[in-house]
Amino acid sequence: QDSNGGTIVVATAGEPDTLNPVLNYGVDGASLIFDGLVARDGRNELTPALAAALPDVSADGRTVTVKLRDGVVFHDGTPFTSADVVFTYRAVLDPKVDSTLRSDLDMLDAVEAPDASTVVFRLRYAYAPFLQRLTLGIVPATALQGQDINKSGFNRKPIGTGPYQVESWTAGDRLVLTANDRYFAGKPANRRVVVAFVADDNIRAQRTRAGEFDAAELAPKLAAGLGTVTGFTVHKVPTADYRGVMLPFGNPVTGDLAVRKALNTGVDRKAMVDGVLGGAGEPAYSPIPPTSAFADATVTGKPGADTATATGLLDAVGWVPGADGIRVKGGQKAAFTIMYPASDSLRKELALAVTADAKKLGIQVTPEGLTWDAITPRMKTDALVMGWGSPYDPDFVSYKLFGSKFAGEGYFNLGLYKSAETDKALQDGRDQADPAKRKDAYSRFQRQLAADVPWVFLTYLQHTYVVRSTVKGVQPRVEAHEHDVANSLWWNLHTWTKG
Amino acid sequence: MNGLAAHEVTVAYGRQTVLDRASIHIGPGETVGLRGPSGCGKSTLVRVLALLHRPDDGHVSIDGNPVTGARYRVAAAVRTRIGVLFQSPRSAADPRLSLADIIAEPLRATKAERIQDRVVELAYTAGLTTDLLRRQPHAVSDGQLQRACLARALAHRPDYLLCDEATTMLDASTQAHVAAVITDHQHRHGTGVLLITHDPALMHRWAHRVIDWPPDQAAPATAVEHADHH
Amino acid sequence: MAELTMPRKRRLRPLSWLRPGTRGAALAAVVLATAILACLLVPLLWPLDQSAVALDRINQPPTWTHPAGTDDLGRDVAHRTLYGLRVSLLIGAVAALVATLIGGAVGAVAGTVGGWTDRILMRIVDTVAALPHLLLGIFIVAMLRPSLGAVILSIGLTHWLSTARIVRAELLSLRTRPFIDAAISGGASRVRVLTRHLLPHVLPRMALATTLMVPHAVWHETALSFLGLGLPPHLASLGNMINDGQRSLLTGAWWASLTPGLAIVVVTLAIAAVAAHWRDRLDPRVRAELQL
Amino acid sequence: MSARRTVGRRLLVAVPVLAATSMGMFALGAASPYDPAEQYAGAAAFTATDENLAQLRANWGVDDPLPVQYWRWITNLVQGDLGWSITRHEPVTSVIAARAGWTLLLVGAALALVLVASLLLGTVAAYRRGGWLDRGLRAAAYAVEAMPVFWLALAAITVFALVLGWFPAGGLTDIAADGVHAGDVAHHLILPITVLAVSQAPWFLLFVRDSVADSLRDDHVLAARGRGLPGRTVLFGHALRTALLPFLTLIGTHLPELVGGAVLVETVFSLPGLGAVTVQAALGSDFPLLAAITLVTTAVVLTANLLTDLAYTAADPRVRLDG
Amino acid sequence: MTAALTIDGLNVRFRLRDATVHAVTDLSLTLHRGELLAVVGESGCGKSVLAHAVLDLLPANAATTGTVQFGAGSRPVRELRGRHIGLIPQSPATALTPVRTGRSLLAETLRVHGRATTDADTVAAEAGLDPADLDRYPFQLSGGMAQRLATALAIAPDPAVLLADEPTAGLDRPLVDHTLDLLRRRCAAGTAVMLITHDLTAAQRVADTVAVMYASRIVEHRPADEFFTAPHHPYAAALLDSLPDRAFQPIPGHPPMLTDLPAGCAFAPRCPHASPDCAAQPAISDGAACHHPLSVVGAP
Ligand SMILES: Nc1ncnc2c1ncn2[C@@H]1O[C@H](COP(=O)(O)OP(=O)(O)OP(=O)(O)O)[C@@H](O)[C@H]1O
Ligand SMILES: Nc1ncnc2c1ncn2[C@@H]1O[C@H](COP(=O)(O)OP(=O)(O)OP(=O)(O)O)[C@@H](O)[C@H]1O
Ligand SMILES: [Mg+2]
Ligand SMILES: [Mg+2]
Repeated sequence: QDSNGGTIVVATAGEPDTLNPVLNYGVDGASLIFDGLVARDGRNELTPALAAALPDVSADGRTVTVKLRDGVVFHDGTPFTSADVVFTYRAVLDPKVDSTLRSDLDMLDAVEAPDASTVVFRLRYAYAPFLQRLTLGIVPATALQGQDINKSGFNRKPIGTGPYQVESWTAGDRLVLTANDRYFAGKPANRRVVVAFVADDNIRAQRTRAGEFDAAELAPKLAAGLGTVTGFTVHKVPTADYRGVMLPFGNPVTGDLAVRKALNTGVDRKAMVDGVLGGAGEPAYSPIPPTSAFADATVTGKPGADTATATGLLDAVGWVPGADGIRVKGGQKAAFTIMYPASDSLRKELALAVTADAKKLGIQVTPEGLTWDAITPRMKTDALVMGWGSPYDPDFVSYKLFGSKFAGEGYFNLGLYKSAETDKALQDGRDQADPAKRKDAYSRFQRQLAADVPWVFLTYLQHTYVVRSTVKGVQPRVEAHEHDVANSLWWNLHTWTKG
Repeated sequence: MNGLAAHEVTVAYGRQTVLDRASIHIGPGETVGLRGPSGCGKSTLVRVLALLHRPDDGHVSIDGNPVTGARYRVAAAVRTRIGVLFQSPRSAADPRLSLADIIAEPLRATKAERIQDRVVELAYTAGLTTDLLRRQPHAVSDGQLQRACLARALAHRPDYLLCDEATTMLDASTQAHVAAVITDHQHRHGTGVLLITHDPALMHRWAHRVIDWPPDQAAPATAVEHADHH
Repeated sequence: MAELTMPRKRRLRPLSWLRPGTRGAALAAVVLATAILACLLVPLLWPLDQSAVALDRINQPPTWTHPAGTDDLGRDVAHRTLYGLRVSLLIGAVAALVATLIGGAVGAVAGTVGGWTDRILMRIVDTVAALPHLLLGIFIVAMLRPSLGAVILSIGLTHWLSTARIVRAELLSLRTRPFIDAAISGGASRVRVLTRHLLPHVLPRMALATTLMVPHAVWHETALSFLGLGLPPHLASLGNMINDGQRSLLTGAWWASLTPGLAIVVVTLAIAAVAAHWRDRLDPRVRAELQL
Repeated sequence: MSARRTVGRRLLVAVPVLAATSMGMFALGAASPYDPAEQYAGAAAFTATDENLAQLRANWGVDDPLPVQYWRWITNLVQGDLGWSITRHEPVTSVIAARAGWTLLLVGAALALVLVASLLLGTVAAYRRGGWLDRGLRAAAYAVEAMPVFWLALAAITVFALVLGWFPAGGLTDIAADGVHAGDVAHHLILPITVLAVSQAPWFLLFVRDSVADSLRDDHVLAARGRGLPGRTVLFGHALRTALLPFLTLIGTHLPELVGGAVLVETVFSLPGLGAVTVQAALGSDFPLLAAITLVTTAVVLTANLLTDLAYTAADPRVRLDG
Repeated sequence: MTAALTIDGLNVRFRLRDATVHAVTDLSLTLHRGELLAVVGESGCGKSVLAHAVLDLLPANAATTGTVQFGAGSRPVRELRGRHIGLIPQSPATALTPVRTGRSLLAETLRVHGRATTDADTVAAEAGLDPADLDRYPFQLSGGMAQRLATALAIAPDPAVLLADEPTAGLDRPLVDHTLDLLRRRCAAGTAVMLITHDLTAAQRVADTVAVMYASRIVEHRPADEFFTAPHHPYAAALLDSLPDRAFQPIPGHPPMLTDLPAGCAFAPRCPHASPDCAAQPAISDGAACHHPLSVVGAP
């Protein structure tokens, strides 16, 4: 008789490279093994986790003080203290450590531990969404001190404070977790969790059908197929993950505002959601998802294609159809290339959908599937199907993607979009601590983007899961692009019960 | 010295020495009979004389010119001066070629002219009927195949002809026919013939000179007084 | 002597397999000819816009207007299959030929020259066999930039090993046969012995390898395309189509993947049947073979 | 040439071959268009700064000139250190230790199955050439060769796991099981091994069939029948024995194909083998791992080819062994 | 004497693409236990085909009619091969499985026919082969060694009927005698032997009866001593005459084409005694199939 319940088996495609938060595992929390100082609830609101309460931000926004929860112990029994927090964040900042998180924490100047239960973060500049960055899982200093973190055995058999501890990880096959009975938020409802890694969609569907999994992420159409099998429930979970076409300003055609606007109104987002995404998505008009508190409801459009308006826009500025139906203006043919990463079939399909829609407007688009190394040098002049988005804060991603400071740097502002208005709005959004002022800043940002159309936003995706109907306690929340072991539908797995 | 000769040749297969400093000489226009117990190395000697096997020691000379190397290393013009009739016609015929092709092959290899006519002529000489020429080795009898091999060996009008039991597959009449053909060829081209056979009557009738092999064990070469077969 | 004439050389009459009695081979030839003809004519009669999609008619089952249904972007599967055959057959056939030629040449040289040449060539074979094909493919495409030629080369240059070793092994065994001695003695050069006496014996095996390589090359094309190193994934090639269709296999739209899959299976079978028939005609022993 | 001398000579030759393959691997890797840092960062590559990525590359030394990297790798290798895998975040030795066994088991078992099945079926098909078994097997072989392995796997899973329920649909052990038990693993591996074997069988089957059919027409087979030997003895002891050569040859060169097939089968059946890791390593320009895998495959291929070459001389004594 | 092998009305035709080869025509013959029958005749007249037809080993393009019966039984030939009827094939060079040693071939044959594999050495020695040579592969054997190995393989099962197709080809005199003695000894033990040979001297030495074949038919079939002293058929006489120790002259004219045989006597075109009668096929009478048998022609 096992009062703690049995085993929950979930299946996912993506297998983490390591299980160490310092090396990017579950940095947005909900990693089952670790806790951050803060966590997010079912509405993605921050709640204290290893912090005793939500951290204190100083008036100038540059000092953040965290009081730690008492009596928390790691899986190995060592007590959790401020030294662990300091160690974790310093490790991320250490250039010798192979962490890409460093890019997100460039505001962080220093982490200190005045006493065993207090941590103080000192920032280089005020950064409004800083607390959102504190979801990073905390690793025990004692287990890693003095080691080369990049190569530590810890990365494969980690020790955390979370509801589950790692029993075994067979790479390519499964991760087996057992309940951490000393979990600070209470004993997990399930003794064991098995995360099965099944890369192929079809196979995952078949194995789910065979009854191997309690919950699995599936492609929308496959999930729909399983929805008709009794005993399974399908969950469509909204995300902040958008796809759109980046239109470079360096190209004479895409650089023309009328063309950009025409494309923006002329694409059939509804058809893409239904046809390409199998209904698992929503039309997108801005980089801030409608589920976000910062979304500006006025920045929207018609889900279907408004071809009449679009062609009107083009006619008005002198893009007139040539003999072959392709518009011409001043000797310039309305033709450009849309690149997509060849291995991403969703982006390929969106590129083709846009191509077809553009054709109706008299714009000739040539799709090209390429590897990133071939895409990179052409990003300044050729359009590209891109995607990103974060549900947690509008500053994430957008600041670098649309700020003129980042024009041409890495994969950030690829199209060399430059707008003083946008820069100002983005800067305000990160400088201001007051939520109302931030909301205003991001409204300005969204409206400016809608006016300049550096991107044609196409769709937001939805993640689809099937869950055995006997499982209780499933609570979908808006998800980020990345979701596998952490941050999936099973973010609160430790409270699920299986009837 | 004119003629085809092996000088002190030694051939060993692995540890077994088959020919041990053996010498032989076949003069132009001469028919040398060679006999010896089965397995004593006659066929091996033929392969050495035909420049198909490089002896481990010693060498072969043609008309006084020593030949170095064997097989492809020897110029085609030298190789074709020696015709060979192998002991087993079955294994010496490419199973994929028709008899006509088998006969034509040496001619084609050296880009001879009027190949077609020559093949017909050779086949006729060897006593092959037309219906056989289009067949492949598996569809003719051993004797018929042997005659095709004879035609092939005569294709280049060789100066030396090595017959390794060339007539064992043939009946008495055909044997006589073949002997006549070879002798005729010999007379017209001054060919030196090495004749290996176990048939004493044939040997007696045909060879000018008989060598018993291996030479060291047997009596020295005996000249036979031969009947008039001219 | 007048009654003796040189027999007429047996000439191959390429269409004679259409005689009754070889119905299987005739059917295969017709299928293959149709496929090739279709590949040649379709661009003229029924041009395809490779980037066209129609999201309003996705995943439609076969009907009269779309005899093989539509795929998950509303594209006509039958039309794209015809186009795909074009590209894939070209890649498959040329890559298979390249591989066979390289393999045949290496095997022939190693098997006839022997000695150090053989040793070095065989160790090169080992080396190439040990390097991951994917990496080699990437390297070749990286040098040549993705294009049809690069794809063909990258497949051809990685798949000649089996042929090389088969040819070499058979030649090693053949070259000691007395009929080779006879040919040498007849004045044949090394090259002539090779082409006239040795290679004809391994030709059936090489033909078999080539036949098998055609569909295999189509798979490699897909793998490369998927990595972005082959043809653009939106281009209609059989491999791309099967890849795309795979996602719909379990959702009921089986035709999107099955049609191109069937196309390659059928074409492969046709090539195999025609090749087998040709071989049997070239080897007369088959017709006269013994019964056990 | 004696077998011992051959082995000795091959061992000597193995050194330059291994050097050539590993060097070739580094050269290929350098030509690869993939950036290890971007591959490492995954999706984070799009939010990571250039400086961040550059630091990663510097940490790994992947920006060093090729000879430097190769030299570093060689010197470490001599000291028994195979290096660190960037893509797997593990020492290369432990990646290989944990996974090579499963791949070897999968490939080995499939190879054994392929060999036995294709020898048997190929010989029988050759014996009954022209009959329905022969035609059926050949058609099936060509069809399988033309079919995506993925279809085979999916069909096998649907039929044997879903409809009949005889075998599990994937994984190495039962999903709820703890620990690895031989019986459990065997039960899980039957389907993938069979799928891999079936997908690789056409070459072997068709080659055996063809060369046995050829040798069945030879005189010595006729003679063997004339001696009153039973059909099976004639078929396997005489016809097949003389026809083994192309078959043996295939084993050595088809190992890479078999490993390639294993990659697919491993992914489809979620088996923790080397296959998927190799692809990942290739895409991530993970030199140390690639080099190590290449070393392993080179060693396997060299051994396999040596064994098959030795087997030639046993199978066909007319072949004089060289090298 | 009991019949060990009875052939009745045997015809063998090979279908070629544009012709039919009449390899054996209307051949009837009885071979008794202990009898040694020598079959002689022009090369290509159908001797080996006869042997293969008896053993049912002809290729697929051959059409056979007529009956072949072994002893009194009626079991199919394929069950009798080896043990009841053995064959020494004509071309040992290709008839030996190239990838196996003589010993393994011989031991296998012995085992299959229920004899101890250790008998291999004895059997080889009986055939005149040095047992040490059994360990060689066929390609390492000389022509004569291969011949003796083939003989050993055929006698290993102790067949009741032995078809020996040129068993002495390529052997030196002592070995020829050894082989002939071997056959003779077998006959004495009750075996029926059909010796196909070109070596008329050998035939004369051991044969009880002689059958002469010409152009697919038996043209003469008589006791050996009678045959060698006075052949009846002009072809037989001409053949004996062309021996090297006699005239050593080929029979004039061309060998017949088996694809295009005349309706009557096939030898007529080359026969000095031919007459218009010869346009009809002669029946066998008095051991010879000829309209003008020599003993009659030459009779006083
Ligand atoms: N498979 C075949 N197809 C067609 N013709 C054949 C076939 N086998 C043999 N023949 C022909 O049948 C005739 C008889 O051949 P067979 O081998 O019996 O001759 P043979 O009397 O044994 O001659 P030899 O003394 O030369 O061995 C020959 O003319 C030959 O060409
Ligand atoms: N390829 C080979 N490998 C090894 N030994 C061989 C090879 N060829 C021949 N021999 C051996 O060499 C010896 C001589 O063989 P060869 O064929 O020259 O004899 P031969 O005098 O022609 O005999 P025969 O009269 O029987 O044909 C034999 O003992 C034979 O076994
Ligand atoms: Mg000899
Ligand atoms: Mg014969």
